Amino acid sequence: MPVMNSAYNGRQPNDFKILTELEGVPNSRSLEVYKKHGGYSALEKILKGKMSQEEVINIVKASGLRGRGGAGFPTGMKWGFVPKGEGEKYLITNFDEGEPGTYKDRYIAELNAHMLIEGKLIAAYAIGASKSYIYLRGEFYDEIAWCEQAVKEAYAAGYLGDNVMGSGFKHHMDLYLGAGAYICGEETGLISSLEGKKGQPKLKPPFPAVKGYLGKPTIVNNVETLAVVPWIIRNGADAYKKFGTEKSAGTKLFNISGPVVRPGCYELPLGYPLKRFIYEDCGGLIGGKKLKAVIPGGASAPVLTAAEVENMTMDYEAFAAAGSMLGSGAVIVIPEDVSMVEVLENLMHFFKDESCGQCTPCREGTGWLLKMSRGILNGEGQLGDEQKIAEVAGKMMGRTICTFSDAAAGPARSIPQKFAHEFLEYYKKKSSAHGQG
Amino acid sequence: MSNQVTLSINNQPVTVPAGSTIIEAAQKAGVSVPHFCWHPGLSIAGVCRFCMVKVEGMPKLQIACNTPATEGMKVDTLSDEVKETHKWALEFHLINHPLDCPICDQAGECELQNYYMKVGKYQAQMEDQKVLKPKALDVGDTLVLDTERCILCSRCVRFEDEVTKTSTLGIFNRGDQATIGTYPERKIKHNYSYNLADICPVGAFTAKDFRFKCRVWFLKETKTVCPGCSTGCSVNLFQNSSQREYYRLKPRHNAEVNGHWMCDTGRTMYEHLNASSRLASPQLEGQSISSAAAMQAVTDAAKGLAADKVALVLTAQFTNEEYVASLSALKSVLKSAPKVFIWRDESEKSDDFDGILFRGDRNPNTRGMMDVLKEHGITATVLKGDYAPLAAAAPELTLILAPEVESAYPNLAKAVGRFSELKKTVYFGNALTDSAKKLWLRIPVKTFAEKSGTFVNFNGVAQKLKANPAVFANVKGVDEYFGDLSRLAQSAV
Amino acid sequence: MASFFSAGLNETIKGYLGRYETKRSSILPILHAIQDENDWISPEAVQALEAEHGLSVIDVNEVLSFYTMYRKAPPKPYRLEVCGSISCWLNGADKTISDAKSYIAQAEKSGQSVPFECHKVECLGVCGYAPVALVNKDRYLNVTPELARKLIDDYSKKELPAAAKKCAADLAARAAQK
Amino acid sequence: MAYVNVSRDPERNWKNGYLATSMLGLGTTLVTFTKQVFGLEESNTVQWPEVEYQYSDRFKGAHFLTKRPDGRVRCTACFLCATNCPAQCITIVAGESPDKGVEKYPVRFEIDILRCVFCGYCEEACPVDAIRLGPEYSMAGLAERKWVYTKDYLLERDAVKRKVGEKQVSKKDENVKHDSVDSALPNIHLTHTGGGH
Repeated sequence: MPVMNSAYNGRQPNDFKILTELEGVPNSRSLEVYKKHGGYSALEKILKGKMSQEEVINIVKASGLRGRGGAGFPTGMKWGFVPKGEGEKYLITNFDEGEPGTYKDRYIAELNAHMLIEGKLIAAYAIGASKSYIYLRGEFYDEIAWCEQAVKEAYAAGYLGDNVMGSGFKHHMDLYLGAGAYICGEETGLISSLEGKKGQPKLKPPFPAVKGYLGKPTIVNNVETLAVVPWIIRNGADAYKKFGTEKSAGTKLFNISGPVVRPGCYELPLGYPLKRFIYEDCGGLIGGKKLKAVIPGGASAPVLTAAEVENMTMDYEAFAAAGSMLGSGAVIVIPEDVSMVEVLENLMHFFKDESCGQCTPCREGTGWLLKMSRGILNGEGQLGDEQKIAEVAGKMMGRTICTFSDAAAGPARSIPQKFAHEFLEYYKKKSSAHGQG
Repeated sequence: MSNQVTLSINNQPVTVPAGSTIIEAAQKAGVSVPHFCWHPGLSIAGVCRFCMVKVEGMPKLQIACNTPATEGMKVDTLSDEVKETHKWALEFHLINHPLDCPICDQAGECELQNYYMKVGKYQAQMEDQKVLKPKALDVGDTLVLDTERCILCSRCVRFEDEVTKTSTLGIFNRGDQATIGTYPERKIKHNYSYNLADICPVGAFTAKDFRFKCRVWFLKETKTVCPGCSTGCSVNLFQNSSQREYYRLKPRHNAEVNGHWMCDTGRTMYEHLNASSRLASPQLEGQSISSAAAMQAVTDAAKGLAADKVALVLTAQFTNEEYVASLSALKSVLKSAPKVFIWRDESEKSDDFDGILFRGDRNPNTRGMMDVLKEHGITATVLKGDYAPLAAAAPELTLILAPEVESAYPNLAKAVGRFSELKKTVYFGNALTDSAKKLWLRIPVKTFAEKSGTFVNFNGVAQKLKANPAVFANVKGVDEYFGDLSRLAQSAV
Repeated sequence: MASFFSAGLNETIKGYLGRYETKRSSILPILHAIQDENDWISPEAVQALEAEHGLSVIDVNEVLSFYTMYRKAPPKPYRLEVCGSISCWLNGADKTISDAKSYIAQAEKSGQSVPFECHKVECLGVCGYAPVALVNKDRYLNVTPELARKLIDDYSKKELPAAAKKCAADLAARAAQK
Repeated sequence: MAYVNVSRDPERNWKNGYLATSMLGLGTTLVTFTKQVFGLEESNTVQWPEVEYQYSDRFKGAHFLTKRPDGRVRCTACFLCATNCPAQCITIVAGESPDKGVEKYPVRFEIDILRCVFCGYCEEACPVDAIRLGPEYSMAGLAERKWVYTKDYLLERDAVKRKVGEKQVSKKDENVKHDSVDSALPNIHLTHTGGGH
């Protein structure tokens, strides 16, 4: 089977290496290599040290770790929502990496899926779950194989099973494959999918931490979030807090895409300057083109103009202050020669295709947004259409079960607002065509 | 009390049980919150996003159907922000909704139309081609499905999953291609299918039975009771009053009896009400006579007969008042009670129950009839397939209160055949069948739609019938006929 | 009555049915398994799932129609699926797609049968190495129009995958039945 | 009681008197009559029924039903005309149209012309431009059946063909737009989306 060119060029200072410690290590995916680098010692520390669930949760809380899937919700707090006591609980890993621009989770699997498994075991111990799932994208054929292999190894080594490392802690893990639906990356959509239904998000309340998979308390965590947990347990919350900013602690995998010289997955501390990342770490744009805009957190993040990129730092607060979001840390670089109207049409096509069709504003709105932006592209637009797009998108926001409509509204509001002049050119084309005709 | 919470809706305080949602509280307070997917008889879907209200202290608007009411909560449904949200929610519902109103049976009772008049009334902004989906699909003997009109509120899917547990419907595909449907070639078959047309807020499901028959704004509804079985569902009966034509029945919410639903069998209970299926005037040995003449004939026949030579055959399809009137009249005319028989169809399995509403006892007033007989101290003989006890009594005059809903008596013709072998039979009923023509005297009676009175259901719940104008002016109720009888007998004396 | 599925597939299906907390959860993996063997999921397969394994056709059809990876019509033996989402599009995915499509169309015009179809799909999740494409289950990065042509040529020379052969045989059998 | 105050000419003389003005009027009549008898002036009187008067296009005379380009009746039996009719003279019985794109059509469409007040509300209410009041004004008849206009009469009578002709085919946006949609069950196996993810 032809394998991807695994020359992942992570050119970064050594002190940032938490998740990417195994980068460049030969045979990195094996259990031996992982153990050599301290693998499963965090789990051992918890189980042998008989740490209580609260202690584990408190360490994670103290570390300031926030969900790396996009929303950035504090992880320790999320675990704390799970009702204490007996009863079936579930832990699910969200490996449905579908946000355009994002390819960090699969990189963790490529390095070593045991990071994820150990993280999951620790999380499962903290919330008292005896069963967990890894929900993988169906298209990730290589990653599925790597994860399957790792789970098998973990079972064989006694890290999974009825009696984990002889401690009496019981935990089983299974893989579950999606089948091509972006919405299954939403936690309740993922739960629906795992229940064998359409991946339609569920109404909240009740929240999944109380009533999730099959009505039982369920925690859904991103791969990156869980994979970093063993390091935090090993080195302590303070060590992790040393990285990043005060409110955005730790490091994060940033994945850059678009026409840049050195694309790839980079582990950087939060608060890292965006411009330095694009121009120094990634070598700038191919052919020395000028930057027009950046989508900083995956397709659903509102765009930033080149001017806004100048002094931007990559952390939750700075992006939020600029009206955008860190999201999954997927930086999409748009060069000067690309029309923003076409970018909008491309993004709207994605959101229209991926809307689950449950809530009316999103189901009808995404289709409408695509029709309008396509109309403008085809020269059928008229002055004010770009405002209408922004208005319709604004009316979809915050009015649906999940945040998919907000995601669609991100680009649909920001592009017409920040690049209105580009739309005018399309309207002009229409009027000049009429003039000739 | 701790299990009650008090909140204010538009500054109007309302107290509801803890665990209620805002929309339930609003209903109690008499505040209408627009909604499509929420239905009090089904689980909460929260997908139409129409019922948004402002809750003080919450940054975003909340859906009223899934937000629990809490103590001291302040809800606002009238602010500009809420109104604007409703307007936009409607716009999203309408952009791909076809302009079918002129040919859609739902028009006039369509929630989309009503809300458009109430909260919408704007110029449509969408100028692009609407999404096209399959139309006028045959999904069973009772329903037509138009997937283009569907607003995907999922009420029907939930009804199938939760009430009938048949799960014949699903929503396929996704995004704006999402389409409601059955599995190809599989039809909706259960006995509650018309409820799907009822709960559909738009015209996606329409009843075949009512398809193109009449526009709903010509119909007037009467609150009455379904005569289809001993459950006695509360219903609304729809009549076009200018044509004196009945078109349909719909369930009326009654928590004690039927909740929100009724069965398809009950829906047919309008068919026997219309003139075309009824006897217009009394028939004495095949000759049309007036009601007065008919009752004179009965009075003459009863004259001088001993009480045990008169048989009264009852079916449990009449009101308590009619049983009382007939028994009292006969008692006064004959000086003592006649022999009373109860006629039940031989195929009847009175203990049958489908688990939802429909019962094997197809008579609406069995309990009421038994109560009246008990009050009068009468023990009746049941005729069920075996008519020998009646023949053995050798009555000179037999008065039969025949079933109004003849479809509940599949062996009616056979029974009538037996009755025709008796001496003088007076048949109070509307039968047009051939075997009935052999009877001595047939007298048409008012149907449940035309009389007031009481039905007592299997569970002892008494409900009143409400009278509509009679289809035939000369046709009377059983109580009126028997009133005539005792008056005529009196004046003869 | 003979089962619609092969013995091996039946075993796999039974395995999935017992693997998760609810029977319904097994629908997605079962559909994957059927597709792996038959190359697509036919209406007959859906009905057989109900008849032989008790999975409701409505539940199965809802899932089948919701997820895009399931093929609801018989496909060609090889599918070149090129990501057209924003990152790949910025790096010229459109060119790759239109070129590959016209390459296939041209070859077919000249009478050749090409065991390939080309689709635009949404994000494949390796956005740094755009454009990304899948040929059946094999992933390729930086798929330029030239690479796409090469892939089409190379795969066309190979022996057909087992699933494609099964699919063709099933269709032939169905046609013969009619 | 209400009354109207009619102002009189302040200068009352014989010219304003009854007799003088009457004679003046008769004089005008006599002059016009003489002119027309000798053909010096054209007469406005129409020699009906030998000559037919042409009212303007906006005249609200007897109704007719318009047709679709394929010749079928345009009416979709929505009952809006019947609902709007103040005289309640329209009777419609709807049925399933053989044309699947239309669904509903009038099996019977009758107007009791004796009850009609020619207000034109039916025309106004119609959402599909199916009913119009035509230029026909002569509706006298001897038999009752003549005064209940049937669907065929409303669609096909000679007077309409003659006077309205081509205009009977309505050019309003076709309400039929689903001819192309497959009316089969939503069979997902038929709607393969091309493997798009």
